[in-house]
Amino acid sequence: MGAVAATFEMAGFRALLELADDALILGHRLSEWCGHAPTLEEDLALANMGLDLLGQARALYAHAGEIEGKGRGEDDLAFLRRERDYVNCLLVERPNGDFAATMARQLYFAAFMHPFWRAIAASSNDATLAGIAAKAEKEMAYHLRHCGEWVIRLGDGTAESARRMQAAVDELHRYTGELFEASPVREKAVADGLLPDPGTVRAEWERTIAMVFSQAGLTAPEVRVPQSGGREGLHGEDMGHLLAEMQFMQRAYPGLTW
Amino acid sequence: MGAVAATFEMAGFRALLELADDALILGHRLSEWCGHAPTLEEDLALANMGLDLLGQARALYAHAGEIEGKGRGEDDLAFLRRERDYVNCLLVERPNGDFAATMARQLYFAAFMHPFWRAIAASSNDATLAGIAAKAEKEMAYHLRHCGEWVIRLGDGTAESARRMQAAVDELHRYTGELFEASPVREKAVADGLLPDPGTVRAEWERTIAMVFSQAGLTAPEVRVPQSGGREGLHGEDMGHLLAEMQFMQRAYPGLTW
Amino acid sequence: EEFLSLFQARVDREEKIEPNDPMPEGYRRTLVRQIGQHAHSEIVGMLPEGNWITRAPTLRRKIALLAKVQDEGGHGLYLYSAAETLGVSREQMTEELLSGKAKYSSIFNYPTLTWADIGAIGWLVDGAAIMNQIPLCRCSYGPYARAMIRVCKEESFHQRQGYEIMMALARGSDEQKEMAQDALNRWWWPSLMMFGPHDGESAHGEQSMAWKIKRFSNDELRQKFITATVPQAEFIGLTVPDPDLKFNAETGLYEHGEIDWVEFKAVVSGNGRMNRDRIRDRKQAHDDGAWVREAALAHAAKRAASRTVPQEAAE
Amino acid sequence: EEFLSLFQARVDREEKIEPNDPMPEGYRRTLVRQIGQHAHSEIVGMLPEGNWITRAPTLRRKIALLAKVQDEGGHGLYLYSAAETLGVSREQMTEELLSGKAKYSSIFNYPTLTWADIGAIGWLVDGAAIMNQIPLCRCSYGPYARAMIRVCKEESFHQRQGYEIMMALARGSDEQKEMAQDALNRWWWPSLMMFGPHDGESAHGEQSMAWKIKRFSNDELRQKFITATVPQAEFIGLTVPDPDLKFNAETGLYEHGEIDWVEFKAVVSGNGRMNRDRIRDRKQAHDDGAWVREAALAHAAKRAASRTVPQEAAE
Repeated sequence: MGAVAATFEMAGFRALLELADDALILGHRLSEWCGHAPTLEEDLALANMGLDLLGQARALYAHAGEIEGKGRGEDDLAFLRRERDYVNCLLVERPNGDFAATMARQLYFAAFMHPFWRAIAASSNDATLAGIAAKAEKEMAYHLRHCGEWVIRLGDGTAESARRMQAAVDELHRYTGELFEASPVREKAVADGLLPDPGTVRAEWERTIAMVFSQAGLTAPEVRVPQSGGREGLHGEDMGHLLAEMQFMQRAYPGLTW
Repeated sequence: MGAVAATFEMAGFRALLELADDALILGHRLSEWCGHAPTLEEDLALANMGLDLLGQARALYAHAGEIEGKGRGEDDLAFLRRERDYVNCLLVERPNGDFAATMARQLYFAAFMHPFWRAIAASSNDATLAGIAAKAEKEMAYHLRHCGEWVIRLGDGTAESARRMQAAVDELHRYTGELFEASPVREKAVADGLLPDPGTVRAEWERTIAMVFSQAGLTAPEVRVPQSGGREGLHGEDMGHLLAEMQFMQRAYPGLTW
Repeated sequence: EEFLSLFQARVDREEKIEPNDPMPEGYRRTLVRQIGQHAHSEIVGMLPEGNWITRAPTLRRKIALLAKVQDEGGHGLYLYSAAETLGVSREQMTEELLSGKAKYSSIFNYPTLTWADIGAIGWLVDGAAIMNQIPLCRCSYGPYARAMIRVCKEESFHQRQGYEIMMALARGSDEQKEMAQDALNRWWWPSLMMFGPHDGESAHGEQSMAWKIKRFSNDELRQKFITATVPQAEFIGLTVPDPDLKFNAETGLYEHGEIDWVEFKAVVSGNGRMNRDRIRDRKQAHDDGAWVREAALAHAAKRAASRTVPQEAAE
Repeated sequence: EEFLSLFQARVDREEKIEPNDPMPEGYRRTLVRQIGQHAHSEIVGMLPEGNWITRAPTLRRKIALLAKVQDEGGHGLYLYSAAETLGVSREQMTEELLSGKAKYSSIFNYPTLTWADIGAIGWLVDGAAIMNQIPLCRCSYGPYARAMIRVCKEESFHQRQGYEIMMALARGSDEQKEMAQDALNRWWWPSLMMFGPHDGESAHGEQSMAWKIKRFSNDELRQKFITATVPQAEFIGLTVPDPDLKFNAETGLYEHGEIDWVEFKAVVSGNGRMNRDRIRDRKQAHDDGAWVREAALAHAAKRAASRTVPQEAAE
């Protein structure tokens, strides 16, 4: 919500926040499945993916706080911003829905983040970010494989699972375009060599999705109006409720150590 | 959570809080239905009942704050206590469930509060409370009629509605005993003439429930271990999530005017 | 032909057309569409505001918001009843809403992101609706006009409450003032879009004017709204997010910047931020409630059947 | 008879009994019940802690809690696998849990009311579980003993983390310290109940000892737990909620107050605060996931079928 000029100066910080918020919100969403998954093995897999993302978020917030240089630590950034200042994409805040929707959301995200982290590791002039990226790339490779297999299993399973899987795709595909958009802040970060243009991994993402959908018998819907706004803090209505839960303890007991 | 001796001195204040917390939490639960009821008419009826309860809560908190004499206003009491300090009964915090569960919960509560408010209006030595009670009694008469009719309609409707209605009763009946328990605090308040012993309206409650159940074809389950603890701030796990939502704005923006 | 002129003559004489009066099919169809859309808007409109009831920051605001949403439901009821007088059933209208066939005011496809959005909705959205609805109190169709009279009474109160919320925020902390300004920034243009396309591009305008379903053009109403609202914003120290907004002393009207008709079209065609969520929520309520409605019917049938049995046996 | 003595001799020699070894039906049945109960406890135990993941107060605590719950799920997997070596299937065990036929540790029928409960569970509940589980690492049945060795490694870590949470609270603000003390007050007695009835009243005790399924009596383990835990409470300035707790210098043991066996019976018989909610949550997860499991089976069947077709045609 701050002036554009100020955030432009803080482009590196803001770009790191985009990555961190994506990881935090999606990790939080996955953690909501705990104890409620279709099988015990999936409870573990979902928790595993959630832990990967929360770990990435933690490292990114810590680094972002250093870059910002105003003394804000990982928890200040994760828990104490206003909703309009979270800059995650809309895809990651979508509610879990059923298992098909969760797998679709994760597939879409992992199919992007896997090559994007690889590109960051290869080209970022920020050694810390490159280090985070190298680890995250491996983690996202697992997410991609795990969720791609599930999307295929569900798309080419029973009539009901196919219906649910296609419904999930019909609902979520409209949120994928935002992954490749470069906000003005991100464009500046690209120019500064912090990370590459997300558009450069779009072709690979499309190939991955097409390959999985083909095996799954799924059709990507035509999206006439891609949904976006997350990078400007313009979220949907689910985000406020998510943050009310997530931030509650820090708000109710300000400034304490846990 | 404070020492028992301190609360004993504050018996009147604490007894008012019990009434206010019941009304607030149940009103909040009803408000969650807004826009999601089975018919438009029920959206209005549920909102109506929610408004009655929230209005009662507001009057009770305001009065309780005066009695306490520490400068706490209605919003301080409603929004800024810790979960362990809310003294509502367990029944009102139960999740809405389906429409049958919501009607059962409301029937159980109204069948108690209607005669209880009447008794308070007739006998309380606190003129403000007696005034609140006179209005609330009329409101609860409507809740009782409305929900009693629905319980009958659903109990004696289709096989599915009867199944759901009986399931709701099987789930919730165990929480009704607590309505008639007099906590030590309430016993003192009774002795002080603030309100009558809730046990005195039990016979009427049982007659009302029996009459409705008979027309509805429902069977009250045998409850070997009545559930209680709400009056000591020992709630279930839903309460914390309810309060996180409800208190969020006051916690996130402390001390402001809205 | 003669029928049409007789009908038009009645309308011109400001006579109210009532349900059993003969009317052109086009008149009936236009009203069914418009009243239905209006009813659907009230119902769907319960959702963005309903989104904040559980997080309302004070008891007073919580009660006021719940009451407002309840009023909107009540408006929906009046309007569905008015539409039913024209031969369409509630079930049919509900089906058209849930299938996407019937429209509702696109303003409700925007998300309520902060508490200030609740103030902005009351102030701007109810404000714009009032501009549309006051003339409708003199609509030629009796049931619609009478429904509008009842609606307008309550809606003025809502609009004042919304403005009062904004005022409290604008006079509050820096953060609260920022929150209010941010909400105004996001709700201003969509509120202007509530008046529909510019007059030249409005499909239904002329015939509706002739039949006195519509009394003022889109742009006229939009201008009234801006004229009323800009001073209200200035009074509480908020800035309307339109750098091209300029009061023209000669015309006494405000010139304003270009509305983003691309966004308008996107939202109207189902691609706004919340379109799918709104319909999904309404569909879920409808589906989840099916067993309840079926039970009510079954119970009523049982009662009716038992009343035909001799009284002794029934007891 | 000879078979029973031969079997007992193996057990007495501390030989491990493996899945295909001959074993008395009573031995098999006891282990199926106990290992199943243990597995169910891990699974149901994910719920009270899972209740706080979305509200964990820091990133570090959020990650640690999610990892702990994941570990518990993993423990459940090891244990279900161990039980399956005895001829019972996961589906059968799941059905018995959801129908209420099989039990799980009653401690998980208590609600987690505050963040401090998460600390208390790690410190006290995992602490008590460790007391039970360390001897089980030397259980006569091989698969169970090996599962316990893996479980114990992770559980010690969890227990230390729980204690660390309590320490941070006890050294925090007055409110945090009150929160920790309140959690201790509520979890202490239920943790003591985890060791089961007093030795004289324990139904399965003697035979299980003979078969080296059980190494120590209930009261022995309970005493070990108290001895280890009371100093930990004192170290962080918290008070064990037992006015009759007294260290007996002669015996080296703690005397403690009477356990409320009425409460214990109520909770064990399904009438604790959260019993119904726990089973309802597990049942919901199971039912909601049915279509997923069916799809996985259907897909696997399709793949198996396509592999029997000549490779050319399959490509």
